[in-house]
Amino acid sequence: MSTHDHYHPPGLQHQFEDMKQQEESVSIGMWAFLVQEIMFFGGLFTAYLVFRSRYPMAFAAGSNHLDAFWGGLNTLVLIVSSLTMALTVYYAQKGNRNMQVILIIATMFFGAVFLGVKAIEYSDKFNHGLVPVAGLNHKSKAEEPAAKEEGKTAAGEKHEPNPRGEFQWTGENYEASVKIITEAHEKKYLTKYEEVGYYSNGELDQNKVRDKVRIFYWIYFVMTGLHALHMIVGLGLMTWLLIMAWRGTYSADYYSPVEISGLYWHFVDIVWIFLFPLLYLLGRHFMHGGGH
Amino acid sequence: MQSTSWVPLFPDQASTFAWQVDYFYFYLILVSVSFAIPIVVAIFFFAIKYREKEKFETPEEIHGSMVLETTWSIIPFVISMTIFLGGAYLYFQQYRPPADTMEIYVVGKQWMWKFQHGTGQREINELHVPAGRNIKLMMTTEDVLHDVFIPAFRTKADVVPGRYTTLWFNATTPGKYHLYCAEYCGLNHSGMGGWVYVMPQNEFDDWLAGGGSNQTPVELGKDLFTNKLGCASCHAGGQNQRGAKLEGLFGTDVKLTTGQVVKADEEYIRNSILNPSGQIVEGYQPIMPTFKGQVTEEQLVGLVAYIKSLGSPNAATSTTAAPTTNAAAPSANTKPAATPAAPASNQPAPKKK
Amino acid sequence: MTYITNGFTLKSWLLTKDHKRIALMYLIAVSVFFLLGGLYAAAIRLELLTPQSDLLESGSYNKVFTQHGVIMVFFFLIPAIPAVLGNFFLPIMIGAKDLALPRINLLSWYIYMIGGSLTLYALMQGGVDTGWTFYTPYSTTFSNGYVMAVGLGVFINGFSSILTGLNFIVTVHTMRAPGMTWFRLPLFVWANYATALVMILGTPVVAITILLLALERVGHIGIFDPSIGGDPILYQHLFWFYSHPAVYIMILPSMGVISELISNFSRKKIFGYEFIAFSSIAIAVFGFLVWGHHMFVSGQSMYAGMVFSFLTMVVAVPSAIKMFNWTATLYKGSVSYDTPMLYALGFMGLFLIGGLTGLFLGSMGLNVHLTDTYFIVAHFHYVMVGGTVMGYLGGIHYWWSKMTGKLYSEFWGKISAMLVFVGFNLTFFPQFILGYQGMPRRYAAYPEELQVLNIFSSAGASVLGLGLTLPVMYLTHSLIWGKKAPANPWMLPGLEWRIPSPPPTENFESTPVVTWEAYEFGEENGLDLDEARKRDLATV
Amino acid sequence: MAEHHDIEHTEAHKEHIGLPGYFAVFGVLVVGTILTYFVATIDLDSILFPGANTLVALLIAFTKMTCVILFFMHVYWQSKMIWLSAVAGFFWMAIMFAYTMQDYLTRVTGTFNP
Ligand code: HEA
Ligand code: HEA
Ligand code: HEC
Ligand code: CUA
Ligand SMILES: [Cu+2]
Repeated sequence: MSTHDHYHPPGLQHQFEDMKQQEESVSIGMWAFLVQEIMFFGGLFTAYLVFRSRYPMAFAAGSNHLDAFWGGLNTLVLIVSSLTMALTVYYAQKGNRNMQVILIIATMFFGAVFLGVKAIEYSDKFNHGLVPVAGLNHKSKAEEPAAKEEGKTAAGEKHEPNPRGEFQWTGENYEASVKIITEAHEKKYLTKYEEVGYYSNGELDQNKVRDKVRIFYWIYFVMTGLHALHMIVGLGLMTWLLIMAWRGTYSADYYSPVEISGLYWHFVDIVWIFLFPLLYLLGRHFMHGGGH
Repeated sequence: MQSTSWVPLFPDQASTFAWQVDYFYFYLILVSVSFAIPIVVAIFFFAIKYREKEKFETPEEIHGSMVLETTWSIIPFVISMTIFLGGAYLYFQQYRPPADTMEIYVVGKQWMWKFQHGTGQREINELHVPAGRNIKLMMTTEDVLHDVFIPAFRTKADVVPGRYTTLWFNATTPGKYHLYCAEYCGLNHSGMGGWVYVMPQNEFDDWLAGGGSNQTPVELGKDLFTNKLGCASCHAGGQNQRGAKLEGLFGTDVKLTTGQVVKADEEYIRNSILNPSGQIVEGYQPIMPTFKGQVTEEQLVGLVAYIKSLGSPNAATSTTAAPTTNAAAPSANTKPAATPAAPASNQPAPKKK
Repeated sequence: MTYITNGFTLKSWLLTKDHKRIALMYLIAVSVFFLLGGLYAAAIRLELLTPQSDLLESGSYNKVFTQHGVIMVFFFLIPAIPAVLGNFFLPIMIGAKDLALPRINLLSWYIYMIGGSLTLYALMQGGVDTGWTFYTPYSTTFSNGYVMAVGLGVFINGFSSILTGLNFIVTVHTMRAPGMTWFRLPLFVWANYATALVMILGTPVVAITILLLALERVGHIGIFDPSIGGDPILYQHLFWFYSHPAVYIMILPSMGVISELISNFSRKKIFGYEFIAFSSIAIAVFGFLVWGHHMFVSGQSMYAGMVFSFLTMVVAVPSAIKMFNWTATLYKGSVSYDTPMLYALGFMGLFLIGGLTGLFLGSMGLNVHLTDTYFIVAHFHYVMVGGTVMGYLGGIHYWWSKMTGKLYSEFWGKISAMLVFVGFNLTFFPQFILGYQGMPRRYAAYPEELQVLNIFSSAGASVLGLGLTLPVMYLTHSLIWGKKAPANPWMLPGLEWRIPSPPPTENFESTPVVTWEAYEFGEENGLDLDEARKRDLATV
Repeated sequence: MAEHHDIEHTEAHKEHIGLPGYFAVFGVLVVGTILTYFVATIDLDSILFPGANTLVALLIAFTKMTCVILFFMHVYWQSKMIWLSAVAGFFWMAIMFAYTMQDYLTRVTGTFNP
């Protein structure tokens, strides 16, 4: 075996014998890390599964208020960024510095667009009082008698008065969920948990429905929030990659950091591939197809 | 405490499950011992017989044996299956109530148990049940998880907020048995217990009919206060008490959160028990539960008498209530005269028997 | 130049990427936590001397046992063997210069320290009183302890565990020396590999669970709170999905140590090598399928309980296989009674009792009576203290000369091993009886008729405490006054015994080529026995 | 050292489906996204069977995921070890789902929420 003072290729760490060993190690390490990530999100998916199987109608109602346009757009954006990332690796393998730099910038751009869209969606939830944590919503004053006469707030838009920024499930939103739930109730589609979960003394109970919908929003925020956090970390990774690629560090012989970062980026993409249908789409047909 | 158990250091056996669980326990001990003894003997025997005789000597090599490996995988597996099946059988018995049961409602609350019989009788931290009847507890809790645990019956079940869980048993032997809360529930978890009284059916019927007690009101009040109603869990003193200090309360002026000052007379104490949130003492949280509907008039009298006996400012040690306060009590209470019944301070706690 | 003399500045330690230095840093940190956890244990036992809650009123008692549990489990037992002994010896045993990802290794130590400090900070601020299981809704809504801070500490600490596991997996896959095939790996390596699998697959789940708990506590949204539509039992599922496998994170490395000790101190190839190796993997895998046995009385479905109980029985079998193979290894061996071996024999006895009582608990009908009583407390101390701590101490003694280059006093070593064994049994055996009599756990006050056994238990704890304090003293003593250790004091074949004590920074002068099986005491192992005998005689 | 390592370390490491291949995968992903959106607006539950919408949505998501993993993440050309870890992660998550749901789906007593 080689002695210690043999030729060290750039980027070879001291504990390894050669580049191959290092690359293998890094790649297995990254995959082990991804397994870890899967289990991390897995806990949330379990929570989703449990609550959706209990309160499907409340989830449908909550889901219907999410804007599938933005969600779909974001899915496309992420897919494009996944493509540019895959191409980055491709060109790194080819040792093409310029393409690498361009594609990393493109990937970062799309990542940023994704986060921008998320921000738009979040602020929409904020304005509509759909953030499930009390106090974190848009606080609109209880309507002044004068404003009440007009029926409009200053912004010209109808706002539910929400002085303490609580979670709101009122107005049209609530009406829509009433429609779905009553219909499902009549057709006996409600689970036994829903029968007691939405009704008090045989009447649909607004507070109870709100609580279940809030659980949906809570899961929505935690899942998409953690996903966004991963995107932010990914952007940091990309910045570092950009600098290194700019300096021309990567060549056909040494590109494993690019590959590894790529794995991470694709993983984050995969999570979204599942979040999109689970959060935005399931239950949509109740709205369009008019119930069962 | 009388012991119905025939093994030393063993809990009482007072339900139909008890002997089943015990026999199964003995079976497991038997299994354990019959595995442990050979293993331990073998370890000792080998370790001594084959101890190192010459420094660093290298004994002969022994290769593994497939036969042995298979044997000692299969035998434990088979035995463990008997353990599983036996356990599952017992469990299904314990967790599936039979059809003809007498239902009792149980509500857990930090840190007391409230029971309500089908006949409307309510109890706190005590449960009276007839022997030889299938009894089903329908249980829930107002706050956190608790767990009804009656060792003598070899059964327990968690009490979960927001839903009902059930527990059933058939008590065989009259007597008085521990009732514990076995799921950690916060500060006074270890105090959240009481007693289960198993009585023959006829005595139970008497009890249901309200079999009178021959305690004095102060004794009765003290018993209610420390045991039956669990007042002591908040009012017992000590640094962590959440309830107001009651010693020396009677006859003083109490400042409420509203800023009002009221006199602590019988009326006030009575209202504090029946409608606690109506008058919150300054510096305390409105957490005291109402006892309306849970205490009879007679018990109320006892409680008031007991709290009075805890001492008033102008009767430092002797607790005979000052005549002034007595006179100043335009109580709706029917028996004000019962109050200074006995110098409660040297009254030993009614021993639980 | 040894790894210890390679730089004396604080910086050379705090920024080191040497797995051996990181292991020592872990050793110190872990010991401090163990001491602290032990102090809490002492407080528990003192309070339980009398039936009333007099020494500590129940509020403080609740904090004391919670903090005892949290510290012992998350900050002592889980990192103890992997992060100290595994970190130090896993690379050496497979003939590598270091772990595959040294920077990640250092990072894991820092994460551990951050998580630990946060927890300590929370304890100083007032502590928590939820029990180490943080059951909801008490922890989310009712407790006014520092649940958030401690939860965050545990959350952060989880990632240190994940990184250690990740590193081990990569290292075992890619860093083995030429000739070191999978079936020549020492069993300690197999055990740590299996542990690493559990760490990677399980720990993230507890991390997310604690995050959910924290969010629930700030936001009060209702996922675990039934009053607004949640389910507290979901918390228990998620928690035990990790925390049952976590008990195997605790025991598997210790079993690895025991395999080393039993085989090496019988100077004989271990009996049924493959069976022991694969049983570790089997425990790691099947250990994930049994978590519901902690929830038999929780309100979980009976049928789910049945599946979990069945699988619990199944995972007991691989442990049984290990027990039998260890015993068979002694047969016709050449058994010596050095301190590490005494710990190993102690482990066998105590883990046996702990494991068998695990079967009592895994059987549903008995579990109903026994759960949440002192029977459980006794069970898990038998496996965690009688099992893991014994294995850990055995390992520390076994490798002490290699880690520090110094020999400790055999005399005191044997005394302390005996004291620990006796004290341990005195402390925890009475608790089985207490448990069957129905003494619930987490009780600051208990009925008077149970006092006698509790006094026994507390008395045993002081013997145990003494037994555990001795090693701290004579091991520290040996650092300064101890005799210099030879490279291979017991003439053992493992790779770690073929390098100097303490090892040089790069471990091996040149990458070793392995031509012998694990635990090869025959001619093929290339060791010169006569040479060793002479040296041994010279030192006597 | 290479002789016993778990990863076959050959030039295979650099294999990929080439530019057209990448764009083809990209195409599949885009089509999948659009498809999943439109399918979601159709009430398959009443046309086919209850749960059909969920099933279809998940099937599409799985297909997309498989494409990404195999081609963008190069698993298709990787060693068994990598295949195994990719599968293991999802398998373990499935275990968590299955064993948790076996409780929720078989509970006899007790509904939650008052
Ligand atoms: C190191 C940690 C460790 C280990 C290794 C184990 C090992 C086992 N544990 Fe334990 N356990 C804990 C730590 C551990 N446990 C802790 C901390 C708790 C409490 C948590 C809390 O609530 O705070 C707990 C609680 C606990 C419970 C829940 C009790 C309850 O809350 O109601 C159960 C129930 O099944 C259980 C079972 C088992 C079993 C079957 C094993 C098996 O793996 C044991 C296998 C070993 C053997 C069986 C012995 C050797 C075999 C033979 C000699 C052959 C004979 C064998 C047969 C016939 C099969 N344990
Ligand atoms: C690794 C795990 C571990 C260890 C080692 C111990 C060790 C001990 N434990 Fe603990 N215990 C738990 C894990 C552990 N415990 C857990 C998880 C719980 C449940 C908590 C809960 O319910 O939430 C528990 C609960 C628990 C209870 C039940 C409390 C209750 O339910 O009310 C009791 C009661 O006796 C107890 C006692 C002891 C004793 C006497 C020891 C003794 O073995 C301790 C002896 C140790 C010492 C005396 C310290 C000596 C050490 C040194 C001197 C080394 C120091 C080093 C340096 C100075 C560098 N423990
Ligand atoms: C859950 C805790 C709790 C329990 C149980 C409880 N109390 Fe209280 N009690 C309080 C608190 C807190 C206050 C002070 C706030 C208030 O006035 O409501 C209080 C106030 C009182 C007062 C007025 C004290 C004053 O200083 O003016 C009386 C009298 C009283 N309790 C009697 C009882 C009796 C009798 C019982 C049992 C039947 C009982 N309490 C059970 C918590 C409790
Ligand atoms: Cu209630 Cu413990
Ligand atoms: Cu377990």
